[in-house]
Amino acid sequence: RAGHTAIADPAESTAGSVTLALAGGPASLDFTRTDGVAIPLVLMGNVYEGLVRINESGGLDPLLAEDWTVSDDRRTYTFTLRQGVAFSNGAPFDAESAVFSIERVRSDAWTNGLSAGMDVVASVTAEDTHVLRVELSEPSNRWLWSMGTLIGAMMTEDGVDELATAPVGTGPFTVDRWARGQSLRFAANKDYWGEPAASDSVTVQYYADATASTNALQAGDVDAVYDMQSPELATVLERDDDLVIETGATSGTVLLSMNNRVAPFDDLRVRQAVMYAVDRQAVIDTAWGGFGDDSGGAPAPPTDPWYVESSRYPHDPQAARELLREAGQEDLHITFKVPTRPYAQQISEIVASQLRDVGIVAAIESVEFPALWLDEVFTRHDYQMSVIVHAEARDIPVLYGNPDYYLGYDDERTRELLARADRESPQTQTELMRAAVDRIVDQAASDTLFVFPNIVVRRRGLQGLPSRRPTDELLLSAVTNRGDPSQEDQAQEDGS
Amino acid sequence: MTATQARSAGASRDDALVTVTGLRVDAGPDRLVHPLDLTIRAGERVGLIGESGSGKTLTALSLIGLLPDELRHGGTVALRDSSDDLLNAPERELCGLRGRRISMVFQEPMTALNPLMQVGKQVSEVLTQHRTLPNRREVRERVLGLLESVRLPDPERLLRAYPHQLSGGQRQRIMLAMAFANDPDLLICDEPTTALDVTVQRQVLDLLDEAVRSRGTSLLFVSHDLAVVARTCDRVLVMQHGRVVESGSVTDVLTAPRHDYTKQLLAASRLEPTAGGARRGAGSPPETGSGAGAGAPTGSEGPAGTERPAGAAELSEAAEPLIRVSGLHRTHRSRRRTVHALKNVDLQVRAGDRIGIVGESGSGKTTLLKILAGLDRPTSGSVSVCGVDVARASKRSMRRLREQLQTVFQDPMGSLDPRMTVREIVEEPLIGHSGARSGRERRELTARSLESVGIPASAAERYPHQFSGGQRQRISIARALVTDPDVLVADEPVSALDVSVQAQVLALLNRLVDERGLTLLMVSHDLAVVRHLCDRIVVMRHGEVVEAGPAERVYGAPEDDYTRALLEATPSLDRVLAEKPSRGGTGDRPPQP
Amino acid sequence: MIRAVGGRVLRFVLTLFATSVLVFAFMRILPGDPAEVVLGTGATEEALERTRAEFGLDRPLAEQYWDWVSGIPVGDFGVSFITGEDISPVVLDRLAVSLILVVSAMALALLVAVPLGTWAAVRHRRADGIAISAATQFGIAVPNFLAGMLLVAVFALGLGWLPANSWMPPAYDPVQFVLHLILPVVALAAVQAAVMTRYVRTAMLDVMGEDWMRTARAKGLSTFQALRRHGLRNAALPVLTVSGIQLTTLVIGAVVIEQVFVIPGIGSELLTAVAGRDLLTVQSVVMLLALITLTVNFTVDLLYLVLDPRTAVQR
Amino acid sequence: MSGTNAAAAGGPAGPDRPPARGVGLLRMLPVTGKIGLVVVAGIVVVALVSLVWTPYDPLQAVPEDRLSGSTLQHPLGTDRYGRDVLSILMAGAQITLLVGCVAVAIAAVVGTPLGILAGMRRGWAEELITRGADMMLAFPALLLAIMAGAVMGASTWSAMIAIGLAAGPGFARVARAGTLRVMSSDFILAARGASQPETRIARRHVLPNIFDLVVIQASVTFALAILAEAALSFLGLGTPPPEPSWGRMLQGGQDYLAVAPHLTVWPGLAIALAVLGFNLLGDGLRDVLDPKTRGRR
Ligand SMILES: Nc1ncnc2c1ncn2[C@@H]1O[C@H](COP(=O)(O)OP(=O)(O)OP(=O)(O)O)[C@@H](O)[C@H]1O
Ligand SMILES: Nc1ncnc2c1ncn2[C@@H]1O[C@H](COP(=O)(O)OP(=O)(O)OP(=O)(O)O)[C@@H](O)[C@H]1O
Ligand SMILES: [Mg+2]
Ligand SMILES: [Mg+2]
Repeated sequence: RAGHTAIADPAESTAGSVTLALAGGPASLDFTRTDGVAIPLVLMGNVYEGLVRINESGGLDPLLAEDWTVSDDRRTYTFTLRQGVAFSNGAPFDAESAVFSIERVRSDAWTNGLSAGMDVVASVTAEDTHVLRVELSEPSNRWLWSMGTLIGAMMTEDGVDELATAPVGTGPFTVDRWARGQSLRFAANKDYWGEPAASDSVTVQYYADATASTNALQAGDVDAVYDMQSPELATVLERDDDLVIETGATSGTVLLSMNNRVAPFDDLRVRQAVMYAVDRQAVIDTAWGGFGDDSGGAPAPPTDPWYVESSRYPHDPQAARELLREAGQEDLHITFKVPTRPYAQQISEIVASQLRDVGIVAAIESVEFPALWLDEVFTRHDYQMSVIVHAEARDIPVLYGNPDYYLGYDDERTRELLARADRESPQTQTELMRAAVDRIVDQAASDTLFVFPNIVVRRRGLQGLPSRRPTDELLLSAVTNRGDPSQEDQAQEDGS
Repeated sequence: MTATQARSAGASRDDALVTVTGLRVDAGPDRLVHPLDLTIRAGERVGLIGESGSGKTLTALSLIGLLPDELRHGGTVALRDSSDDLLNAPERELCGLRGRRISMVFQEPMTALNPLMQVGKQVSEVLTQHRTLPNRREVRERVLGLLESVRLPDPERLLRAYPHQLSGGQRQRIMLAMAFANDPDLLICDEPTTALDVTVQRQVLDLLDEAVRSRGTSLLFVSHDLAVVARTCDRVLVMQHGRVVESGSVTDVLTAPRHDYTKQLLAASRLEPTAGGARRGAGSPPETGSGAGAGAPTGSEGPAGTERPAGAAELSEAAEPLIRVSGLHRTHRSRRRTVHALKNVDLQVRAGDRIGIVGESGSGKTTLLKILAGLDRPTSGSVSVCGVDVARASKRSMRRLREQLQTVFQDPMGSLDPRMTVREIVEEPLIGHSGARSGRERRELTARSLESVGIPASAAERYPHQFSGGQRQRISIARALVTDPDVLVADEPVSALDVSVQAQVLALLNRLVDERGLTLLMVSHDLAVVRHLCDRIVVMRHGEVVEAGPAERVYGAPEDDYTRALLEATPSLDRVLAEKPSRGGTGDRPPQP
Repeated sequence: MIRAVGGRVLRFVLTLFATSVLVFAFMRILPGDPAEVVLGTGATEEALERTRAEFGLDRPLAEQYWDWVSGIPVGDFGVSFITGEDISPVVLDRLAVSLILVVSAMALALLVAVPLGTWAAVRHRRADGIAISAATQFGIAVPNFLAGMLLVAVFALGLGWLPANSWMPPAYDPVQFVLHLILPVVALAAVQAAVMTRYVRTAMLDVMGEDWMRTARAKGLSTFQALRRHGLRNAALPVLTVSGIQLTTLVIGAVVIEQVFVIPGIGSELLTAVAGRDLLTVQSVVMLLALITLTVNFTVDLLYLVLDPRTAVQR
Repeated sequence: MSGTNAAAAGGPAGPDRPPARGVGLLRMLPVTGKIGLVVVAGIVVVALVSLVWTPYDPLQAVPEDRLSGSTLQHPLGTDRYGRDVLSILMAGAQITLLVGCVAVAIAAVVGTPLGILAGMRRGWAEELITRGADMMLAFPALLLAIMAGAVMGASTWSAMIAIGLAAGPGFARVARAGTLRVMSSDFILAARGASQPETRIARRHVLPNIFDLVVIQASVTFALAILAEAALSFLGLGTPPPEPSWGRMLQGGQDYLAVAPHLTVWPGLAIALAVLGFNLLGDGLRDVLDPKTRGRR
């Protein structure tokens, strides 16, 4: 229930409890029907669990499935499920609930677009109380991996009535208190099947304003800021001996998108000129306080196995100008539709300035996010250039494998490489993906300005808060305030 | 010389209640009141007269220590047994004196009372403030007594009334009750009756007179009305431009004025016998000099006039009436109440008539004029002016009517748009005029009209604020005459002017009406003014015409009670002066050396 | 009196009705598709269709309007597109937060402004009176969010005396509630106090120029007594009117302060609801705000009837 | 003799008021009003100068120079992109003035005629207009800005239109009150008596006589518009980047309050100064022009 916050809302901070600050809270807890990473970020792994878990290096670990086998044609998966697991409402977890969960993703109950990841499933059956068999219509490496993301969340039939406010899962926490848009308090699940949570309760406090969250940290109102959105403040916070700053890579990439279908970006040379014109490191330095990894413009984040830093486009305004001259676009005016998000607005200022250096005048137009941006840019493709974070993990096939996507990138070769990467054995997958990424970079489909960093600022005493985030999941089970500040390693401060 | 006079007047200092020495008031570099000496003895009643802005109010205020902060002052004001220097006394000392030994009644009764406080409380506050009475019951008793003493009806109810529920006269009585609450030694009245109707004015003055005499209170009475001062006071000071130009006993100053200004004032306030008589010839039926040659009003002098019921004012019977009003009603309906501004008014005016309309405030005079000028519509009844049926006239005929009938308003400032030049103002009635004229012609007409009222055409590009009040009223008259109308309607055209200026404007009106043969309808609450200019009088009350007839008859032998009351209430300087010596104890004051 | 009140009620209702039509119309011309926002990237066309139907957006406008408006009198604003929850409890809750904030700020501002404004009026020609006037000029010139930022920098980050932001419900921890309230309230009140001081000063100056104040002093009251017994109540009338107007504009104006201090008030609710194209919520918030504005005006009107005996006749 | 002494004729509190305009008006302004005028004039000059010259290109990012404090090269320091704060501040004056002018113009053009209409027509027209104005108050600038931003994209224009519309009722009120006062003057009766059409009366008599009130309201509204634009830009609903705007500078400076306070201080001061200037000017004009407050000082 979104209780009566005006009068009463316990956002507790008793012993054994931790308070974290996060940016922009979700409006609902139901990710089956609502888009956005905010919900899975705090619910996956904490309240919901999947059959498998994506580990820090991007690989898969068993979770609710103790083990699984894959048939030779790589279309049939047989999972052996963990015994003695129960949902927080008391319902047992078994193959039936797994079937229910997967079927539900394929039904109308799920409106979230990500449910398309389950389309490849041909059938799902409970072989035994704890044996689950899934048949795919064609081999897919991504399917198993995506079972570690939100669409693989295991639910129980009698726990899906109030997904928006009272989610029920098998995880180490239950939702204790939910004040929409403001805070979300988790209580440790007493009957958790595995290692119990390190803290009795963890409260996530949401801050729409980045400065406000660090203010709260400095004033001692929260124990850590996760995914800090005002990296400029790091310099100030660094001076505080009581605070530790860590950064980790995420799966999010900041994409300078160019509409490949319309002029002038239907011309490869113009796109490449932009790649040369933009000094990605300067963007990182000015717009995001020097945090974030430069992938050389490649869309793959370091959390992916196929990550390689590209050196295809160094900052070279001269090369950019030449390409523009070749393309006959020496006096180029474009509109730059920037969503109303601080990072995007900040990036747009420096990018526009750099583009001006090579003779591209970018008129910035603020576009309300999400409503208008989704409508104009994403759905109707009515734009020339935009900038947005793509937070979804492993979304390269979505972005570049579909010519109808808003990027409008239509390349036969890329599509073929991506399809093979999904189909062929996991061993060749990495190589094929690398080839695909190379191709995308070469074609300058879009410029990945930087890989979005997860900046975590915490009090010295707070421990167990991971900073690296290969997928949209913030594991809270190890987070605790009980750590002894004096034993902390000073070196950890550096983060990177 | 004035100073020495005043000082010697207060020679016997022992019984001087208030002694003012060298009082002066400055606003920045401007001297508003020049050094002034004044002594008021116990029980003495001193009048202060002078034109507007001459410094009367400032002088009065300094006696109670209420001069506005922003003004600088010098000299001393001493109050017997209390303070040598009221002007510089600390606030605490002054507070102890105000309302106890010195009280003041102000000019404007509508705003002098706190609108949010019951009047009973406001009166009792004077008593509680000075802790004159031991307990609340006695305070209440005393307040009731005071309200009774100023003859307010139903004092019990009035205690809880709010100021807006009282009439102007009643409010001024409350002020008087307040002033007398602590039996002050000195009462200062600053034009206490100017805002009131004549009849009410009379009552309040009587009350004041009686109270002051019976209690032996000293009085400083500020007024611009000589008759009123003469009636109330023993001694009088005349101020002009911040100086006392003359002072002495009322009889001396007003019968044998020495200073020019005083002479002027006297001349101006003796309008009625001189001017009125001169025009018509004493007592004889008036032969108006109107060029229209309208029938002499002799007809109505006869018995027919007297027999006629008061409501139907048929003034002249000879020619076809220019204005014919019959059964006129005008009601204002608001959410709360219905006001009958005019009730069943009948009136006929012939070309060349000079009609004066008098009556108390709110009696419907202005409403009647507005309807005649087509600026308001009757609720019922028929009104025909110059052959146009005002109630049903088309826009065009209304326009023609308005060109033939022009209006002069009361307030010479308010009726001139401050943002327009005089030329634009006077020219306005010509714009869109039926005989549409070229700009040049309009300019010529304007200049001619201005000249006829004595404003040089060279002044036409100036703005109204650059003229004096009298000049502004002339401009207003020029505007009315520019279309060469047949009928001139004037709503209190001189009541906002100083007496001396009044006379000039009236003379001008008189001349113009004569020269152009205009039909004149003039409203005034001042009987003298009306008598001066008009040959027929219409008396109105509560929206009805109570009496109408030739001026001589109405003044000489009023038929209606109200008319009689009105005439009696109107202070007449000569009458007062004639009675003066017989009044108690004033004759013994030594004349000026 | 009864007719006066009755007329006002009728006008009040009619204005509300007009407002509701306007708000509804406004919402329908907003570009952007609520279904797109809820479903986000990767939504299929059928899913969008289904969601639109679920929201009732495919029905005739009149029907949608009636559905919404007929629920208002009973406090039923419908169900949020985004949360699927009933709107009224959430919105009322947010409104309560804003009102707590704004009313305390207004109270604090008046507490400061009434004596200060009176002082400035009484001494309007003296150095101290002029100093107060000057100070208010500067006070008005500072944007309230800047005041908020500076307060946080000094009292929360610098001195560490008070929490930097966020909201603490009173029932949970009254002490913390007050502590959390101090900075935002002061930030709002500081600027508001400057505004109100000027209004009070003007009202007092007006009153001081009135004839009846001179009458009061002629009775022997000192300037101070006259002001206290006669002036304050008269000056209260215009100040009351202005406070009413200020209060309503403050509710929405506080959104920036809510942003700076992360307070879950009605302003931020409105911002998120518009961003999320949660049309019903936006409509309801705006309706509530209109209701408050009109109710405050209405109340001020009624208070006038009580405070000013003239109103009964004049209006 | 006929009272050529104008002072003698009017009486102390009379409406004996010259139509102060032009130079005379400037001379009559109280000291504070003159200060306000100087500030406003200063801002106008800065904005004009910035059209042709600023020390640096206000849009040119020089990442190497970022976040420098006051130096000889950059007297007011540089921002996060290494742009010269002084130059941005100067160019920002353009937006500030533009927003003020357009918002005030919209408000005045919408509000004043409606106010005059309400004051002249009374009856249902008045009721409709005052109710409408009341209703508009339920749609404060912020709400309108959100809407306008959503419909037209958040831009300087959407902000200006929103602020202008929200300020409209203020003008309508002032104009109506002024009109009611003017309409009770005898010179209106005189004009009607001269058969002047209502439109001419509105144009020639009412408007010139309430013009002072409108000017005062405009000055005060200007100050409010500057504050509103700052608030909207702070919320990201106003002027979009990279166009220099004081409000957005404040928003950008917020994160640097501790490291680079100059990013907050200078635009904060600029806004405060501009608002102060317009308020002082407005008050000064009121002192000179508004008969109600005349003679108070
Ligand atoms: N507070 C003030 N500041 C500046 N000048 C003032 C002030 N009060 C009065 N005056 C001026 O002082 C002069 C005398 O004013 P005062 O009120 O005494 O005149 P008055 O004789 O009472 O006139 P009236 O018959 O119109 O009441 C006038 O010219 C007036 O304009
Ligand atoms: N527009 C109006 N609405 C309501 N009542 C009105 C209106 N105009 C005049 N009245 C009322 O009609 C009555 C007559 O008013 P009118 O102005 O004609 O009186 P008057 O004789 O000219 O008074 P005065 O001598 O005060 O000018 C008064 O009671 C007045 O209050
Ligand atoms: Mg006077
Ligand atoms: Mg009248």
